[in-house]
Amino acid sequence: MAFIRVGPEDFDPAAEVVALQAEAGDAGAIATFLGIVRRGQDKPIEAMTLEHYPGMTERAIARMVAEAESRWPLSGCRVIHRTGRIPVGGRIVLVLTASRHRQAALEATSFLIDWLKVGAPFWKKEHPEAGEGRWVEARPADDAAAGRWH
Amino acid sequence: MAFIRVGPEDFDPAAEVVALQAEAGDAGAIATFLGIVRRGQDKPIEAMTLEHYPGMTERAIARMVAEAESRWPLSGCRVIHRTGRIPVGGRIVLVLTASRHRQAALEATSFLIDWLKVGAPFWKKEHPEAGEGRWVEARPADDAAAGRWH
Amino acid sequence: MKLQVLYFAWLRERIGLAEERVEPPQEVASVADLVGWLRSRGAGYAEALADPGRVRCAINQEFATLGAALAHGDEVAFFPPITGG
Amino acid sequence: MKLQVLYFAWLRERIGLAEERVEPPQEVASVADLVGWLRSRGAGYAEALADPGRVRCAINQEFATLGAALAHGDEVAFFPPITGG
Repeated sequence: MAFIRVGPEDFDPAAEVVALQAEAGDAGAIATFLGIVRRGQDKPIEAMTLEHYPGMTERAIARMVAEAESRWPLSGCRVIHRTGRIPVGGRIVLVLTASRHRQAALEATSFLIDWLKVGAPFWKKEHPEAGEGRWVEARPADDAAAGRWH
Repeated sequence: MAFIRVGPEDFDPAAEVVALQAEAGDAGAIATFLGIVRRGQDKPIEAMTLEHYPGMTERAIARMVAEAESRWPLSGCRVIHRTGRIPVGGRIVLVLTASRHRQAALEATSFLIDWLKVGAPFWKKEHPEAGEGRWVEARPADDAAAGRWH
Repeated sequence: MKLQVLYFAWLRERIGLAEERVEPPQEVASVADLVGWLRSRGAGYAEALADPGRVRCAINQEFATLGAALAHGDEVAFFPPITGG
Repeated sequence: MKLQVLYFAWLRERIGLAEERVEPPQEVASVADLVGWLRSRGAGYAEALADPGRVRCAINQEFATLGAALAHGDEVAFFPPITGG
């Protein structure tokens, strides 16, 4: 039922909401999370590159979505994650869930983005306005956030 | 900082995301909740009418938004709630929050929609496909959901 | 004491009015007093305000309880429990 | 035993390869053995795989631990902790 897409193409959040609504039938609640490349303050960047492990990424996301569907009564779910170079302000990731119940949609969206951060093989490289690109270090806080859902 | 609109006009979720991104500056996370008129199963409806208390509604929402802003580091927030008759599948309410932190955006969105359900003076009347319109009864579950945030 | 009284949703429908200006007798000092006085004004009022458990109130656009005191010029609204969002 | 080995992010950069087909000696039976053998293949490998605490592994696109056993034909991937989303 879920739609999962991983790749370099940008996406249109509005079109995704329309598509989700069409798939979801009589859903009363749609929750979304949109992740965007931040410029940052201390060492401002101009872009970010997202590398991933093709094949494993899609499997990992499909498993997360199946887990979300088993926990909450979702009537639709879409996960889109971009790869490649994305400029500051550009879209990285979009999670949409539809449900009859607003809390199901909101919680499933939280769950999916928390797990995407730690469970799908993506790696971010930041490109500062000046100097070499640098790989982002994993944050223990992300493990903790995903751990909330055990 | 927050944008609040209450009235009969429909809204375009995509345009609202763009506006929020422009206001929010360097936000990395945008969470949204979109509420839609459900047809329902037992006694299907064809539309819903939302009545409100002009003036008090906007004040109540502004106070909720201020509360959300004091609890989470938001860089932007928009709340749009429609009034009047809305057909099945039509948009009722949109909450958008932007933050540097994804959990702040997701939690603030949850908080705002939970409180809107019990704290802003709106009343829903359902119009069944056959028969008279009927006012929706308040659900104790909504009070409980809002109570989570005390 | 003059009051502006507003009714919403099914209270509005049963009373048949969205808004009215009233001047209740001097012994009406609280919301509860006002409810009692309004009930005496007709069948629609009596029916709409029959069950205080189903009626909510705001004074000057702030939620208020049945015990709240009224003052000249107040805007008093009666409505069912909220069902928005 | 033939293995397809993949490297991602800074491991890929330090080793200078995204993917390679290897045939390690017979005593290489686990991921940990493979890491030890790869380290011996050059400075880039030694540097990339120096700190097992910073390296994660998958066998046939499933997360695996250092102790996991390897089999002929496996696809083994090494990468840093995940930073997506």
